[in-house]
Amino acid sequence: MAEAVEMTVPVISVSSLEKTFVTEKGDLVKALAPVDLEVKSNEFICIVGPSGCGKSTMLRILAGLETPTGGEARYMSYEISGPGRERGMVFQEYSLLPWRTVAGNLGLGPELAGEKPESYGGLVEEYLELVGLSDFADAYPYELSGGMRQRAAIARALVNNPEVLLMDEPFGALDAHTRILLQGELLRIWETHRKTVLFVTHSVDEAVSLADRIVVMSARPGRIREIITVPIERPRRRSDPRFGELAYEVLSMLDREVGCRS
Amino acid sequence: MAEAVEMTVPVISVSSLEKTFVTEKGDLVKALAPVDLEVKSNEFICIVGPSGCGKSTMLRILAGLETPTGGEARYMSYEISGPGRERGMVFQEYSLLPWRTVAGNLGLGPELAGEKPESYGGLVEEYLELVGLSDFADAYPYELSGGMRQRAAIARALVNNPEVLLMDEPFGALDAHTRILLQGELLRIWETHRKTVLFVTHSVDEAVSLADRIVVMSARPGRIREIITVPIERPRRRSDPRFGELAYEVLSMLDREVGCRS
Amino acid sequence: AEVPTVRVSYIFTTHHEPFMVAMSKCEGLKDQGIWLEQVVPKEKYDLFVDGEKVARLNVVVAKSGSETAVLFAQKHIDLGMGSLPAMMTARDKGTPVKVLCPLHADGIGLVVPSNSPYGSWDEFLDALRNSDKPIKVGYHSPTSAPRIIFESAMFDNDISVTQKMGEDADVFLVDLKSTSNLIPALTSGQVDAWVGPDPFPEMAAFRGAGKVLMDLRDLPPAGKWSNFPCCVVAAREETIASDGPVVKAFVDLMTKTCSWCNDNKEEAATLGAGWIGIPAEAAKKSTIVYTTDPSENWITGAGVFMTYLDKMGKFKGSFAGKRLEDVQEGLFDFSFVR
Amino acid sequence: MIRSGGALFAPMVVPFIFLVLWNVVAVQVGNDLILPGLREVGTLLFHPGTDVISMGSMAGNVAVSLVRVLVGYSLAVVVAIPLGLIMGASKRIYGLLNMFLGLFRPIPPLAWVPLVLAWFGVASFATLVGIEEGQWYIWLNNLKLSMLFIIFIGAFYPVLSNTIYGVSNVPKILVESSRVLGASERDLFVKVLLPAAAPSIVTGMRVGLGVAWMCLVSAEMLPGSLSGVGYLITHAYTVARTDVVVAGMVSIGLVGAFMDWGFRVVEARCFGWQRLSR
Amino acid sequence: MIRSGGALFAPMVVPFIFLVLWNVVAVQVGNDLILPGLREVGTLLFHPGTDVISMGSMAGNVAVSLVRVLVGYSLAVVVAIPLGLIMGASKRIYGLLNMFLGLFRPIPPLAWVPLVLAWFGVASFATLVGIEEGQWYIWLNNLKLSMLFIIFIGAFYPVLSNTIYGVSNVPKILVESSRVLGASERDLFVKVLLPAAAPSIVTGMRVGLGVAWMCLVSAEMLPGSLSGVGYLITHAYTVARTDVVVAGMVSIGLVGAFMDWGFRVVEARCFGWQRLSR
Ligand SMILES: Nc1ncnc2c1ncn2[C@@H]1O[C@H](COP(=O)(O)OP(=O)(O)OP(=O)(O)O)[C@@H](O)[C@H]1O
Ligand SMILES: Nc1ncnc2c1ncn2[C@@H]1O[C@H](COP(=O)(O)OP(=O)(O)OP(=O)(O)O)[C@@H](O)[C@H]1O
Ligand SMILES: [Mg+2]
Ligand SMILES: [Mg+2]
Repeated sequence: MAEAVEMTVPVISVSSLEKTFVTEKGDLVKALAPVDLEVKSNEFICIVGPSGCGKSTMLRILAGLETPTGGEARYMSYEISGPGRERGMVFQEYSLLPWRTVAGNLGLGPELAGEKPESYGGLVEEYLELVGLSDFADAYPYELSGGMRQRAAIARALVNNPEVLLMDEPFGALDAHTRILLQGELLRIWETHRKTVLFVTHSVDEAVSLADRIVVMSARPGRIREIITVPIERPRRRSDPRFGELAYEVLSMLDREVGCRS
Repeated sequence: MAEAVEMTVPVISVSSLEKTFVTEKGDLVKALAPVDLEVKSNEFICIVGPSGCGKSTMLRILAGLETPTGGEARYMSYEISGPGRERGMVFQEYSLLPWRTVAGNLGLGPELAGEKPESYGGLVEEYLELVGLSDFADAYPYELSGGMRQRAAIARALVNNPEVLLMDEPFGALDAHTRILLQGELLRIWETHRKTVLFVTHSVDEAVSLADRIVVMSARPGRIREIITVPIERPRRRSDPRFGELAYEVLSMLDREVGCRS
Repeated sequence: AEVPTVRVSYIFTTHHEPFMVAMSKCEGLKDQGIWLEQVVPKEKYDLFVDGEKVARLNVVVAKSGSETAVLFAQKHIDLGMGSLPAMMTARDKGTPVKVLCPLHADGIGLVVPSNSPYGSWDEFLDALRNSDKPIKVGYHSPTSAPRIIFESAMFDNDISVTQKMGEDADVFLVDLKSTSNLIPALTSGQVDAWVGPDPFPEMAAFRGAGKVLMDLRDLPPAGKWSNFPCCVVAAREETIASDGPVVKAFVDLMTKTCSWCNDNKEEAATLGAGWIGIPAEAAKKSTIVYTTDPSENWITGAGVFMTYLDKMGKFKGSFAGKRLEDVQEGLFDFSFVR
Repeated sequence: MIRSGGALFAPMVVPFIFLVLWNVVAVQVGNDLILPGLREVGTLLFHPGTDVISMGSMAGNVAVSLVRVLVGYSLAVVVAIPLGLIMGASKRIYGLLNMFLGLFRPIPPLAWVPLVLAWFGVASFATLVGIEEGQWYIWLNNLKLSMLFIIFIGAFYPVLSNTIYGVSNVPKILVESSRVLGASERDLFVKVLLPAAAPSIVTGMRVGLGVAWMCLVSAEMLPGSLSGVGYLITHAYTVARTDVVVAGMVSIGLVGAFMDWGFRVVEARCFGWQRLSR
Repeated sequence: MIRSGGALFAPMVVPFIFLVLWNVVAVQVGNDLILPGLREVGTLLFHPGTDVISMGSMAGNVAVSLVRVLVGYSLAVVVAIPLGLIMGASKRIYGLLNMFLGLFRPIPPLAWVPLVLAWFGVASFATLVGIEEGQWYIWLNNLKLSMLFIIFIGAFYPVLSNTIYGVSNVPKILVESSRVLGASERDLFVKVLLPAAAPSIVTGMRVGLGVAWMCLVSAEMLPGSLSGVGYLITHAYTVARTDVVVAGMVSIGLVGAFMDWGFRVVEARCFGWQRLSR
């Protein structure tokens, strides 16, 4: 019975979610207009949209870092009211603690949960191996390249074994080449560990190569404009004509959203 | 006769160009192995290659910011020995003087050449218009978005009316959307003002959409591995199958260059 | 039994040599029947009378007589040594402090830089009278004995004195603010002369920075300035009331040590010099006479101080416009020496 | 509205409690040699023009101190900025001079007092210029060389360090992009290095002025000085006027705070670009 | 090789010229009340154990000063760091206290001297603890409350400001990413805010120690003090021993430089991550 419920209840469900910020000057900024979205287990969702449309806001609400001003966001059957280990997040900015080694950063989650280093040491090694940083266990973040840092950040989130991985433009600061490498690795990890992923990106190309479904949002206040299922089987090749066509379609949707130069 | 010479002499010619750096510790770093390249007037050249292969070094030598340790670099018929107004450069980092307004930055070139504001004021306005920043003439760089800053940097280079525009990953720090907008604008400017452009990029996609010829460099010490003429007429569409195929070809060339994860 | 603890202040000057001698000789003065025993060097001593401990002394170094007065006012000390004028101004402001006895007489010199054109007092006096610019004479504190003696003597000799810059006069008095600045003032040429307490005149001569033109007690008219008041022993009224016997013992100690110092000039000078950190040779040149006896001349001198301090407007309180006779009662308590 | 009113007054609460406490304790102690009452101090502060303990008015003494600080400070700035610019721009000159200047840096300005007194005594600007009479003499004679020296030493190092730091931290990209646009060496100095380093220089000037003002308090304890707010408080201590001491301290604090504030306004006005361009 | 040798010795050239010049001038002046020769000062410095002008040895006086500074400084650090952490982390407490603490910030530590003397006089730690005799008394009695207060005030503000600055400038991303990983409020404090602010705190401690050491020179001019290197130089000045003055200044400078260097080593060792992660 329990299993049956898990199959039918979406992992993440967002209904009539709204968020209005009060700026320091006291102005109101409506970041999210009512948004509805359901994400199934193991789904890979990419979210694209013009800058400032509330993508980060939505992810932050799901992570429990922000409280909605209307509607609700649920993980499984209960309402999200704060951060939780079942929801990991990877940020665009480098977020490793700079005074800890890579291994120290990976162990942070279990350490905070009160586990002993002996008990989680193996797990840390396993994930270091997974993201190809075994040789850098004792290196400090400043000794790593940008790509390596983001790999470590992803591994750190995974060590906590979250059900859902929230990724807010994790590859935004990387050069195009490293980015494509990491996209490949992310897909590999997602396929072997079967996580549910919500992935915000500015790059349509990236969205098309990664997503099961692409959520296209409209300009502020953010609403969902369209949800596109990507019909291309993996592994996807950029030279595939369907790839280029879909990317073009999403891009022109966005262009219409922006309207003017940004 | 003069005209005829201009048609035949390449604008930029690089022959057996080498550069070896001495690091602070005293080690030698060979950044450029002998490189040969000729660029014709009005050509749009994109240079791609693995990180650290000497792309920036080559551009900096051409700009006169670095002296080669072997071979030579010529502009028209004379050897490059320092910066010159006929060679403008746009950097990846934001390079506007932060204490000057946008208009003040655009006027910097003529001002340094000893011209009076009355004489170059019109030119500044014209280029502000061209890059769509007329409304921001009196704004300070910090008031601009990243994309606007790079537009201003391009305009600043253009105000000096250089023959050659050296661009070192000018859009590298921008998000994908802004990047695509600026690519379009750059092409428009290049087409109307008929400059010779050398454009370094990490993005194969970008190279394929912009270049007449793509120079693919090999890993350090940088050599030219291949020069590919892009056979697609402009405007180019990403959904064009030839686009995807060419991009794939260049990418796999690079992948082989890198060999390992970067 | 518990003995009272009394806080005593003194200044690093040979004027207070008897106290330093008492502290350095300690049991060596047992013959006097009253002596100190060291508990903590330079800081704590036990006072013994006829073999019996009567008090514990906590010793404090002050920088000047005015500071001693402030320490009294703030009740940071019970007994103290400092200049008479400082105690007068304290009393004027209502600080309940009484002068118990003098500590010494004389020991004030007039010093000029070693390269000074003046070789004698008469030459100096001539220069004072004839120079078209005021001669700059330094002193270390406006209420100090040297300054008051000097200014009074100038007045007696019809020599005009000013403290205002640019005002025409024969002498321009410069406040050097601290005895520390006396010797440097000679080398840097900031004054043409200064008046100061021992050991500074001797020190200046010893280090070659200046020459002693005369002892102030020899200022004309002859005799007027000898046995003139300078430093005194003073106590807070509260202490006198609560620890009378201790105060008495302390005054006795000073009286006896004073005569020891006068009898053993060389040794006393050496001890005092060693205490302060100056060359003994310099200290030995001192002409100072140690005494706790408030003689006639001394009291007359105190009257001179009163008059001058009042004239200078230094009295803002109960002493303003008064003469010594009017305030003597409150100011002095000679019961311990008489 | 109520909330923002609360936020506005909250910072005042503790200072207010402090003042009340002060007065309560002062009354309790009942000895204004140890703690003068709020009223005595207030009276002195609100009548800055009246004569205090025959030392001239509070305002007058503060003015004398200000003039001193500004003269010594100006000297320091005039020497330190050009020196800093050159040292920041040229590695060779930096290498030559930095160690030498570093020798004196750790010696606190106040530790110079005895030596400097031995050198200059009470010689003043007036002595130097040779003016001996008149109003000018009175003003110039307040500028004792020894005091100026201490103030100079105090202000010199902060200004120098910040100038060097500012110049040597100008982003290379700004220099290079200007060179590509045709800047000569001189252009680089005037149009790039100087404006780019300006915020750091001004910060150095602000810190330096603070240190100079602080050094003044002790410099005014030097001999021959007959005015200045530092002298006033030490003299007030000597004559046991604690109320004047406290009023003097408050004045010193106010002047220091005011000077600092002035510089901060300049920083905020002129160098917004610095703070805002990350 | 020759070039790097030159680069190694170049910084020495100017100090060397300075020393030679000093000696030449000293011989010229010929008055060691104004400028003592290099040899006299050197002799004093190389025999730090011998008694100077009846004031104990140079080394002994420096030791006394060091103990004083370290005690006053430790008090300041112990108060300022926790206060700074709390003020940096809580906007409300910051709002409450900042203005109050700001009232005293612009008053130079030395300006407190007269008032503090009126409060504490010559009372010392020994008085406070009630120890009256023995070796302990001698040590404790050197710790005059008034001196400790001045040192405290001097060190307090740099440490406080830097702690607040450090805590309030911890990148939000570090806090948020830790919260997402499951950090409680306490975890955030201990595992994120404190280590992230540590470099800034240590810098504040370094600056604070410098200021404290500087304040010592003047604090040791307070009455009742019979030792300490600050007292030594003023007393040497009184008895016209300029060579002792200069040797004392050099000692003060050396100790200051050494303490600063110690902190810099700690900064470089422990906080490489800070400098290197832009
Ligand atoms: N703390 C806040 N206070 C006030 N306004 C905020 C706050 N956080 C976000 N906003 C505003 O809310 C809107 C949505 O912000 P959000 O960061 O979610 O956009 P985004 O889609 O992630 O944009 P980008 O693609 O540029 O990252 C923006 O207009 C932003 O200015
Ligand atoms: N000033 C320098 N001193 C020493 N080595 C240098 C210097 N500048 C560049 N190098 C080295 O020369 C090599 C080429 O550098 P360059 O910046 O030209 O590479 P690039 O192709 O532009 O790389 P990227 O794509 O990362 O910008 C690199 O290994 C770099 O470390
Ligand atoms: Mg975002
Ligand atoms: Mg590069």
